[in-house]
Amino acid sequence: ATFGDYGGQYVPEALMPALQELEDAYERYVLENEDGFMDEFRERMRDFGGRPTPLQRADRLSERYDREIYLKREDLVHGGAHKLNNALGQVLLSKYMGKERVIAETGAGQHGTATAMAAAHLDMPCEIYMGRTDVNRQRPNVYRMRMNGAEVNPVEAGSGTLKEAINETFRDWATTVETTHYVIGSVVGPHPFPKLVRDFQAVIGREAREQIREKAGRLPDSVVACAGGGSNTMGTFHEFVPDDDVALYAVEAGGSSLGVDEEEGVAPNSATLSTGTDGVLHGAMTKLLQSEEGQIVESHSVSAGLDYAGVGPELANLVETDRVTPVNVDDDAALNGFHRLSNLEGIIPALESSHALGYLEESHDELGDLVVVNVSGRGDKDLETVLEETEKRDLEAAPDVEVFDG
Amino acid sequence: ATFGDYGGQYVPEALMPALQELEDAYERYVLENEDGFMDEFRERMRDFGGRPTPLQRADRLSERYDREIYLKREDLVHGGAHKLNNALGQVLLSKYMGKERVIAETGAGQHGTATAMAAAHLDMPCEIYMGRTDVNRQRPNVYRMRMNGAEVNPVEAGSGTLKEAINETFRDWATTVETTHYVIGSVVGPHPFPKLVRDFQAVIGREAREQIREKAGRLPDSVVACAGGGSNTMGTFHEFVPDDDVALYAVEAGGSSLGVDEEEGVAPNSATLSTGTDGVLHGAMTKLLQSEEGQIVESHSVSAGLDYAGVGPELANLVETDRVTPVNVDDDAALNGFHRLSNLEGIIPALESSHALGYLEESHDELGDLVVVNVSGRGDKDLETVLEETEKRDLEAAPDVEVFDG
Amino acid sequence: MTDDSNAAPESDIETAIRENDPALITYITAGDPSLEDTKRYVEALDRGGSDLIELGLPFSEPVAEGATIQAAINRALDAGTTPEGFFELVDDLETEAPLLVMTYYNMILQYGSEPDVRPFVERAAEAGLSGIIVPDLPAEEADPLREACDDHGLDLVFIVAPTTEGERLETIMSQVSGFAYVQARLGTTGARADVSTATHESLERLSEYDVPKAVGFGVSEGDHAAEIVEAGADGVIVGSALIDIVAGSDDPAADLEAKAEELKRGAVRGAESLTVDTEDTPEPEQP
Amino acid sequence: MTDDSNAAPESDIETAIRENDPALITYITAGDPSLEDTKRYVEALDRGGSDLIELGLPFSEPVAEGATIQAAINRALDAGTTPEGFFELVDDLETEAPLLVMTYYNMILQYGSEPDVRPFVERAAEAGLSGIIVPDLPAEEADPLREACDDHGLDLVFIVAPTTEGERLETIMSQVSGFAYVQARLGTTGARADVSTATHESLERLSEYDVPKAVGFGVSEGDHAAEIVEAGADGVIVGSALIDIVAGSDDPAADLEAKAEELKRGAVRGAESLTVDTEDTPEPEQP
Repeated sequence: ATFGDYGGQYVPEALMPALQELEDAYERYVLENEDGFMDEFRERMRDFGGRPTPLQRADRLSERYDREIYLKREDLVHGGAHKLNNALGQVLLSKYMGKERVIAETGAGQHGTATAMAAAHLDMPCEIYMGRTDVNRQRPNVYRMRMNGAEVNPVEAGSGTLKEAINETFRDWATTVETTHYVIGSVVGPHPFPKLVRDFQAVIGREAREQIREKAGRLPDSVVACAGGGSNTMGTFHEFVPDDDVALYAVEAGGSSLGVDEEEGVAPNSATLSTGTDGVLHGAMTKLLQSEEGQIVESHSVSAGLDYAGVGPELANLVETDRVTPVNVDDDAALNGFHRLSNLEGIIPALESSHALGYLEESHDELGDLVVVNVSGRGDKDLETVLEETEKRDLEAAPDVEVFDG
Repeated sequence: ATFGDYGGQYVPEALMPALQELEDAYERYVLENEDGFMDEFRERMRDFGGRPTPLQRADRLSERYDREIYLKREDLVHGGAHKLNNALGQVLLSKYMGKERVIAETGAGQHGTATAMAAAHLDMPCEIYMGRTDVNRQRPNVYRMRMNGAEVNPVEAGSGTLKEAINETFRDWATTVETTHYVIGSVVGPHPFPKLVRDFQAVIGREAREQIREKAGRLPDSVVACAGGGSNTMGTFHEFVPDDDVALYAVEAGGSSLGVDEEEGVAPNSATLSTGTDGVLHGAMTKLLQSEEGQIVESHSVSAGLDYAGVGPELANLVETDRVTPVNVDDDAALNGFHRLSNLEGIIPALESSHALGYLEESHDELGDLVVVNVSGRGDKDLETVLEETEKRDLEAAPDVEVFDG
Repeated sequence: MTDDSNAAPESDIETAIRENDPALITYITAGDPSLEDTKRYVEALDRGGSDLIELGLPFSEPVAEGATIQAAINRALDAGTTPEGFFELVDDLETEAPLLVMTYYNMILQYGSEPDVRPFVERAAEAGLSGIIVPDLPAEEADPLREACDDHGLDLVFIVAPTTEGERLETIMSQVSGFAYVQARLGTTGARADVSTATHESLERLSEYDVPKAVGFGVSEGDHAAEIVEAGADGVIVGSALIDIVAGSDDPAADLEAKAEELKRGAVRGAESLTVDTEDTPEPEQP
Repeated sequence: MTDDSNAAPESDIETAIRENDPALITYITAGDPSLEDTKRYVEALDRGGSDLIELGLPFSEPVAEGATIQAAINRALDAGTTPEGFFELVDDLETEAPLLVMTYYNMILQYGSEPDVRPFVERAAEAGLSGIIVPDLPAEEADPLREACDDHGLDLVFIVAPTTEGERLETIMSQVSGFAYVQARLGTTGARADVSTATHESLERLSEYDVPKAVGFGVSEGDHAAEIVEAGADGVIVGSALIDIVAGSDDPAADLEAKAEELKRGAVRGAESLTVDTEDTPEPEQP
């Protein structure tokens, strides 16, 4: 396999030639910068995407936790999250490969909107698959994709969420593979996707590593990032992996409780690294939330972007080899993290990133004197969810928001 | 007056000492960088605000208009618009001045959210005045302010919009002036606000001027920015004003038609520079939309952020002295500009900025070979408005967005 | 009051205050709820013992006013009150008390065919007004209007705020004509339940200047008037409390007259207490 | 079919195809709508002339399937179909036609106490299955499963796609056991109205290899079967068209049997036309 026991290419035969073509393109364009691909990618990420993003000292969190806390501000990337790093890279690569069309899956819509933006920017026809349930509950993101000129194809099957959207995108790809590139949204899927996406996202850690050395004069004691599929996690960690003294924490969504309800086929969490078992999903051997029989269960998290039953195989391997520590915090802790950063630092974080901040609150004592936390995205998209979920709970960090009539 | 015939300090006597104190602080901290104020401001705008923002070549617009079009990407500033440049500057200044509290007015909520973010970041108590009508129709922004820990005070008077909010903020300030700084949201108000805000915003043009020289090897033939109160306009233009060969276009909201309906006390536009007459509003002599008798009329634009009956006095003077050319485009042209940039470049612009893009479409032939357009903010906030307004119209640039059930 | 403005005595207002010390200065908004009503109300205030009457010419953005006068202004604007209508009202009025107009600077500028303060002042003088108060015109910006007022024999009344100190106080006091409008407290106009410490401090600060001082902002009762006069004021200014009557009373004219009488009595009581027992000045209340 | 799996003949499947060329291979999803029904349906397909029968073991993420089989899988999962239930069904079945299991790799991995393909293969052999088809297991990842299959005398059937060319085709064909599953067109499973150009091209490309070739993906009618056999296939594979009967018929068993007969007749017709007039091969349809 690609990463220790994890990774591989578990896909229908029809897709294998495309994966080999992609592997070839990955090696030439990404690894060897053929035709200046990486130069163009970096230039577009600078001018279109807004890179580099800052590494900001969080003054009030530093005070609160009595140590130096730095935030990597991926929320400032065009589109509001790290997602564009990957989407732009892949859409550009598909152009270099001579593809005529890109497709992508999306759950809550973050990867879909990033892909649609990148495709508009690069004048590439784009179709996004999105579960019917997600289409109806994430309308603003559907509109954003439409406004960027992408087709949005609602997937009617099953529960109409991310898993079904991925399955349907694979089906489209199996039909159109000769002319179409599938822009996978995280460090998941068959080889070479986990490496490709990681390399496009690795700019996060590369910048952060340089920035922290410049600002703090040394490498951090620990780096904390949330983990769903794992693209912001791998992107943040990759450059630090060889730095043995830097502890890496992948914070998963503990949801409402850990464990799998076999009866219902549901896991009320997305803590794949912490609680999952090895198996094959969406093209790769990795850690999964599954029943004993091997059926994939529905994961759950207050954060739609972490709500996935699998995880990147490289991250699974880094956990298996003890380089990355998997931890998790529950929905309440994430919501408190959301409110705390909004209130103390004037940054409204994505609910995904709020998990990293929740972990910081709970376990800062174990993180050393100098901590980098990746703020993978902004939380504007999550306002409605946060309001609803906050109302149901008694959260210490939440403000009173009632200023409306009747 | 401060700028030719415009500017001045038309405020209640009680506020005059505060304005003089502010003038003193402006000179010491902003102009002379006392105690390293400007250094800290720039550092925070870099690390917290995400500066510098890119100047991006717009490939497809350049092709469409057969000239070089560059976009200044203020939509990438933290919070989604140039507004933070000013809000952070003033909140930081209020700290240097030893103030205990800041207040601000907001219409659609952009300046309010920027001020709330800055105040959270700098640990400064903050209250925002917002018309009741605006509070009820801009809930997401109200929530964002609350989440950043700001109080939001609904103003019940009048039509419950921006004008009333400004009046009410002046009233608060007249009561609390000794301990409170009023963070005015644009280059309007009494001296020294127009200069202060301009200087905080001038980073836009300073960066753009350097960037265009680096990228295109020369200064642009023209610079285009939308104009409501005029803070992004002055921020973009300021550094170019001495460059006589650079034409400066301030694009106002033509709304549904030009002119003032005296009977109704309403102007169905916000084209103050193009159609306004001289008068005094909110502390300064400037150009205004007013009745013959001097009553301020209600302005209207599809873009809430341009919807103001006054304009910055310095901008009025630059128009009066023919350095800046005032132009305007109507609601339809702005909406088409919104869709065009979203579709062609993968950037969803604020409706404010869409006016500049609408003007580019209509008059690109007059703008020379090298054009810089300021994208003052992102349009996520405007999605709902755009959908509603698009549905009412037959717009050539609009996509079909219907992918929903029933 | 239709005689030629040039004939208006140079010191109409100052005389009215000095001769009636402690003077009562009353304010209502013209056109609230109609100019006809305003005429009756002004006459009632005159009968009730006002020594000076301020008439508000409504402006759409009254940033110095509290909720009460804002509402009055909105009612007046909704009723279609215009500067010309206002002047015609003044043309018609025949009061004992001299009249002042209180309005915002833009209203003055816009009167006439282009932005210029002179047409307004000329017309004000012609209508028989004795002075002008402009809440958004500090001394620094007042030269054009003061010159026009001087030319037409009108007083331009300046406001002295609790924050007005040092050099600025000097400047303003050197320019005062008519009287110094002493703002009783920070904030906007509006009836309050007490007299602020700031009032006492302001009057103290102003005691060295030999110009009439009238205190406004928050005065609503005879007892306030008494206290203010005891503290050294030459007059009290009452506005919002009268607007409350205009807006809420079944017989505003009668109630306005009665209220003016109460206030005037209060002021006089204050003056008497001052003469009788200068040592027994009541403690200023704590804010 | 309860005899020891080690006794299963090495070439069960290949024999079934070669001896019955043109062979009919039928597929249904086990557990749709229940395992009891599946038993009756399999027996009907066997009676109808199936030469091989594929039984789908449902997996929650069937990425290679079109809408029809997806729906069947969902029905089977909703009915509580488990691998153990599946194997018990196979234990019970006594068919003329050898049986294959078609499932996704994770189902194979997870059978038993920890991720390992061997327990599944052992149990499959024990239940009397003759082979395994795994739509998400390309040759590159197949070593562990192929070894286990070899150990237990099961065929591991590989799919050859329209995109499978050159070196990869060589590799796959060198590993084929049982037969080569020729994917008729790009895309997913599902009944279609025609036979694609890709089918003809694939069979052309495979003509040099001396292994049985069966064509699936989109075959729904006797005429398709005929055309495919005429184009050089040794067998036709039909799935979605049968699922449609399972889901929609009033008497699925009878209709499945009739459909199998129609398809087998079509295949035989194709073979006959090939023997009679090899020069009159129909033009491949344009896509």
